[in-house]
Amino acid sequence: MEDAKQSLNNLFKILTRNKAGFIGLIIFTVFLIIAIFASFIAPYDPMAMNFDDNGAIKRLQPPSSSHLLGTTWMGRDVFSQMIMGSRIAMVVGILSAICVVFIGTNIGLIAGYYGGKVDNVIMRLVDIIYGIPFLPFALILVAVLGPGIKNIILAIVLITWRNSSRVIRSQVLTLKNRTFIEAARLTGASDFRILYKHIAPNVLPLSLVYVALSMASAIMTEASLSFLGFGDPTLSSWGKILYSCYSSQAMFKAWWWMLPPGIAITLLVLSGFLMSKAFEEVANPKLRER
Amino acid sequence: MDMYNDLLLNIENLDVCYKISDGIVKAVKDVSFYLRKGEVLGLVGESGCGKTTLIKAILKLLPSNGYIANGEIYFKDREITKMDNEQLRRIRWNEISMITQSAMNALDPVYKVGDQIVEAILTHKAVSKKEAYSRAMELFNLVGLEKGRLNDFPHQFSGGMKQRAIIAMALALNPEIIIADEPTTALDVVVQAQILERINTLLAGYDGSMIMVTHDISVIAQTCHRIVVMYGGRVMEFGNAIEVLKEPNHPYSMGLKNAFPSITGEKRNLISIPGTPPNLLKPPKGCRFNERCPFALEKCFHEEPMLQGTKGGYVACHRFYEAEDLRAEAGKEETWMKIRKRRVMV
Amino acid sequence: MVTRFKKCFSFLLIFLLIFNLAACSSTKNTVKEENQKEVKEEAFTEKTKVPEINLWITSQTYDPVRYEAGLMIANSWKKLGFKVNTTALEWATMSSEGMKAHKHDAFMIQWGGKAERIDPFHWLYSLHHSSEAVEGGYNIAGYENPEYDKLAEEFASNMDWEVRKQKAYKMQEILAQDVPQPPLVHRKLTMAYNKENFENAIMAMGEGLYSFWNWVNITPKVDRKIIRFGTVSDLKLLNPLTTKTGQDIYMLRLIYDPLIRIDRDGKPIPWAAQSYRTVDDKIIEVVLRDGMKFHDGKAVTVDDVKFTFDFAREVKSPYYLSKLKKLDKVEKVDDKTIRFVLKEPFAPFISNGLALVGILPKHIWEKEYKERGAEGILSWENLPAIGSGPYKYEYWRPNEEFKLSSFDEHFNAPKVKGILRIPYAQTYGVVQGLKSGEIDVAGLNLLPLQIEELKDSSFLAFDEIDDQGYYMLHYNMRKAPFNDVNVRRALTYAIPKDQIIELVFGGRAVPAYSTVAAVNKFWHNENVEKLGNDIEKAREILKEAGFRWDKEGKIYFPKDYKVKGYYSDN
Amino acid sequence: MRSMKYILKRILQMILTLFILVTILFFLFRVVPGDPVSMYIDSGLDKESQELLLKQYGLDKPLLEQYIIYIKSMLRGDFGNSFQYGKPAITVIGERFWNTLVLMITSLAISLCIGVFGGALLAWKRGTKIDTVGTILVLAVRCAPVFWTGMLFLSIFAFKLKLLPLGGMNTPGTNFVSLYDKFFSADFLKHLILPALTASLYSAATPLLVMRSSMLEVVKEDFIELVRAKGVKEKKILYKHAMRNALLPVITVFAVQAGFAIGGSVLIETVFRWPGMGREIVLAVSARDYPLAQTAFFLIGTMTALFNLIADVLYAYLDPRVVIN
Repeated sequence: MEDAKQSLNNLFKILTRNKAGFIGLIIFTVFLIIAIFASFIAPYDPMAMNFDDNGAIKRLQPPSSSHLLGTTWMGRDVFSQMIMGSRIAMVVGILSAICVVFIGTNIGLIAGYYGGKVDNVIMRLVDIIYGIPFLPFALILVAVLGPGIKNIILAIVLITWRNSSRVIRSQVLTLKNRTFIEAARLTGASDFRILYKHIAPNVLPLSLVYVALSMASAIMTEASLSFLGFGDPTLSSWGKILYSCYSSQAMFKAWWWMLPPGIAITLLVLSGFLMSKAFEEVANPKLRER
Repeated sequence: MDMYNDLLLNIENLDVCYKISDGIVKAVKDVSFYLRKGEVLGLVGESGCGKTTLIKAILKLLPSNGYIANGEIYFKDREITKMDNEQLRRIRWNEISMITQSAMNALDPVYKVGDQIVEAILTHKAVSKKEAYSRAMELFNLVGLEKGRLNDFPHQFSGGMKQRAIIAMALALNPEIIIADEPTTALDVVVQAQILERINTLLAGYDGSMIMVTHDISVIAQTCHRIVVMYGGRVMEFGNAIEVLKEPNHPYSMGLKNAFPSITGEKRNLISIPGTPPNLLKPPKGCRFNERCPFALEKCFHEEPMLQGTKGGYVACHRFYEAEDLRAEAGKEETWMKIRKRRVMV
Repeated sequence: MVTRFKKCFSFLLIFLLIFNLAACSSTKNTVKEENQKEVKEEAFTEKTKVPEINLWITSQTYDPVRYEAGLMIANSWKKLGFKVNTTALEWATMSSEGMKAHKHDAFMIQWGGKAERIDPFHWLYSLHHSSEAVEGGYNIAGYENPEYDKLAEEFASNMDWEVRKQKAYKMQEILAQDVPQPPLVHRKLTMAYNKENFENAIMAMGEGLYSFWNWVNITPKVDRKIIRFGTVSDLKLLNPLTTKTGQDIYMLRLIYDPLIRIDRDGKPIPWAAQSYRTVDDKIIEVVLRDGMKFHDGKAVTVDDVKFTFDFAREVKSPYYLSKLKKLDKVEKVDDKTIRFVLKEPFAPFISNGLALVGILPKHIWEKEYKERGAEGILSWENLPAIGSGPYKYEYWRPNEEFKLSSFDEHFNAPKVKGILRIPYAQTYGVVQGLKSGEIDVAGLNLLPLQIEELKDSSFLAFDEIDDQGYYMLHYNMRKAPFNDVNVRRALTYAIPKDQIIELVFGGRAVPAYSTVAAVNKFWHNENVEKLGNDIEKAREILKEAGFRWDKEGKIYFPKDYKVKGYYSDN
Repeated sequence: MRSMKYILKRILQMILTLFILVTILFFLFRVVPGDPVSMYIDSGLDKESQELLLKQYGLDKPLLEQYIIYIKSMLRGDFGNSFQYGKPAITVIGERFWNTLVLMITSLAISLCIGVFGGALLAWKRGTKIDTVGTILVLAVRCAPVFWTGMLFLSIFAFKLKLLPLGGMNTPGTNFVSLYDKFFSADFLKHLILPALTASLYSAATPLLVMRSSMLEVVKEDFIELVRAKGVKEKKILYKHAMRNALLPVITVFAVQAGFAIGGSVLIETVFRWPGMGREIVLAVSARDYPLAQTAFFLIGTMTALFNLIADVLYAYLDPRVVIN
């Protein structure tokens, strides 16, 4: 527990000390807060159609004081959709990042530590998964599993664990012959203990790089799938807002409908990127000067 | 300085600084010396004393955070520090070439060695590629490499071979000055000897001047006419090589001499100088050698010593006038042990 | 500072995850379940609870109309106390699970109003006869009403149109009361063409400018006599034996002539036939038109006609077979005359069989059949497609252009010199093409936003016609509560048709009450019960039938509940 | 000889990967809910015809038998007939394949240029405003969803300024004599600009950032100092030595990026209505046209694998230190 606290503490030191990382953390935190309080911030139900005093639907209204980011073709409040969309982005981003890295790190640890046949089999598997075109495959997986946020996360996780596992593995390979590991082995520590007590903490910064990167890529993937029409139809994710805008032929008319989701996705993905850069400098100190 | 017609390189009061995140490092401070035509000048000092910075400053090859803060460098009558890039570029290699410190990484790994020599030639001479290539072959012959190896890539060369290739390259344009920056440090002992021998033989047939940077005083003895002893970014002593080695006037020179086997062959214990070079970010007050000097006086900790003329050059020591006595003292191991004790006490 | 930040952060993180998971997954509310225990004494038991309704909607991507309308319907039903779950499915999934396997509770599809459906056999018989209520059959709702079945059979087999019309009227009345699967709305088809370049465009029932009659009537006003026709997607295949999509069929019927064509009012008229007559209930005799030629110059003979019908059945062409189910055999009477013998009397055979089967040139298909075999002939590209229709195939560059030119030797040669069909792949491309004059006709039902976009282009003419196809909400009568006519009626009454039209269609639609569209004047029965737009009436129906609501307004079955399947049971 | 052996080994590995991919796909597609027939019920396929069609598609046989048939015919180069188009899937895809390839190659070439030269420039101007602004800009483009960037470009350049077409591959109604004619006409190039630009901006970012840091590493190397001491002109040092050496890690990254870009072409092709393979995959999956989707997938997988192979070989070629074994 102490260890975990310590490492979490370190995590914040890393992020707050590095300029890029700090900016990333700020953006992320802002979105996080928005996501948490989304239902309090959003002035309207994102799926509710809005009507004016005469009972006519408010179609494609430009931003105004009552609709900060205007309305959609179906008279829905873009601002509220954006706010609620942040929640979906966060859930997709955080959950898939944690899953991806959890799986990737463990597989990398096992492959790197045990070596031999285990390693060979796992790495061939990774090679094969690397040969799979990501987006089309995710698309098919979602088609198989059915549209829905859980399935999108599952599809992302099933494919992207490959990235972290390969890097973690090579890190483990260099670590496992270090003297402190040898020493631990001589004292009779079990494999499990060596792996998780001695090696794992050393690959943690590298794992964090992938947490941040996976978060970014998961958010991007969700948006892309939604845009291709394979998103969760019942949720107003940012990707889906863009799709609605695109498919309702309003993209040239309603900038207030098209710009915000794109900007939000860009910022959130950027924050993941920046945080990953900060972690990368810890994982690979050679980079620090740049 | 005009009075010396044969003066090739003259450095006056040179300061070189590095800007780093913690402040400004004065890596070279107030350095002056000169190099005559046909002369070999030895530049000695411990690692980190500013030798490499100094010679990089001569060709203005300092890294982007380094700059010449003060002083002049005259090459013949031209002021190098005031030259623009194009003028500098013409001087580089054509008139002043270099044998770099680590031959291991000094060759571009993606080009053939021969092509890299040809590149040097073609950069400065309007000759055909073929002519340049035959010159390269000639040079390889000269440094004792098979000419067929011109077509090899650097990674196919051993360390010694790379160093030879660089020597060949340095000679390619018959420059007036060759700067050899510790040409042997990265090599194993046997190869070191070979390379040094090679350099010596080459020098016999070469009428230009040379600056030999080394921390190995024995190398100086074999090859150099003059010597510059540097410590902590400053020149401690400058003078005729034989004289300085025989009768050093600066306690640091004495210490250096102790640290290497005698050149005259007499048997004695090797004594090293205790302590480490000063932090140049915050250089000590007074003489930079004061902390490690067994003869340091109160004065040495406050006042920077003036340059004082010696037979063939100058020395920067407050106790220069006592040099003869100090030399005798410096030969004893206890003398140096004293500072170790002193340092411990502090 | 850092630690505090960290603590806040981890708190936020955990909070968010819990919060969002709760928000994202539709977990049951435990509080409500407790409440239900309280009212148990009043016999609001789990057993008498009306099962939750799973309403399948398409994703917004596939069809925003069905998506939005679905949500509105669900909302309205919830007000009646039903528990409604809206699940969005991909069309492929919905069609196989719903349309084919009939595993749905309720879902909506849009039935196309093709010309062959002007004879309401499809609407009245296929969609509602009990024989179709099996897997893969059209009777998606599982409507099995013996009284109705009898009417439907008479409607199908009687060759007298007036008798058929009477039956059709009665059937529409029954359906409107029983509401196994209520029609919701008809779109107002709005299509545009360049009126400065072309005139005499015809918007025909069900198909708009896609109509065959448009292509043979539209007349150029300028020198450029080739009409450029912009559409959203490219053709898929031109083999008439294997074609499945409407777009292909629209083009194929310009190339291939059937014996009969359906005119703009839905009446079959002789086309490649000189004349036809019903010899008796099971025999139709057709006299072939004189002097017809295929595009390669060979004459169209009775042998070609006989070959077409025999061959299509021999190689088991899915498309042709579905039209020729009732055909027993084809007999050549003489060089001009041919007889179609049916297995049983089947009135729509003329309009839905003879009218849809294009005559294939025997000399070409026989040869190809020999080379390729039954399986090979079905995957044959059939290029160039040679028929005897008013247009002949010129070239087809997939995803770029498809060109037909007029066949001047045809007895009803078109007024234009040719059709250039340009697939744009996306609707805004078509709209922009129309606006810039790049195309003359848009094969696209224009949406309000698009009409607005085009309204300043004075060279465009907009034609409008109500669609005879409609959006239909398919209940599943195999499942409770849809097996109860009162529930179906109430649910149907609760559908806010007018609001859907206003909000989802921007006013460009009309409500549908009868299974046969109002625009189909001959067959449409005006006097059916009009269900919809009345949630109070819906509540009343349920109340009368004994349905109960608990404190929270959730609906329960009546005490001593007996299912009433049909309106006549009431 | 050794290098031949290596390449051969890599190709074998590639084939194995593809085989497994094909197998996974085959079974995945068969467990997808929905079948290719029921979608046409509305347009007039009654239940008998549905069964007939399923039989004609071979979907009535047991799964394993279908698989064996599929693999067997694939080995003969027969990928089966597309359900939607009725003709061989490979023919249908072939038409789209070239369109995708042209777009891909163009944008990858542009992105490589932007990546390499941009990265070199930023590294060379390290610490200056150009570096800061450039890096931020690149990161922003990298992080923006590519389809959104495409939408932005469309609204600005095509809709507002009317400089470029709204999408598609050529102006409808234009005639081309040959493939060459088609791909080198001014009309085609005009249609190519926006999609290629969007794709290349997106895929340039990663190589650019790698190039930048790789350059920063390289310029610190001793050999650069020696080259400078040789009096070689700065520009030449930059191009001939620094960039040439910094290029090596970029190649590896670029191969990965290329694989990603091929997959990502789905998005570009959707936004710009580019009649390519990526869009066909989406349509084929939606229409449950298994043979077509499988074939397209197979081709995309092959292209990805090929890019990796090419990158490895190229790397070996560019870096004499790599001994292939």
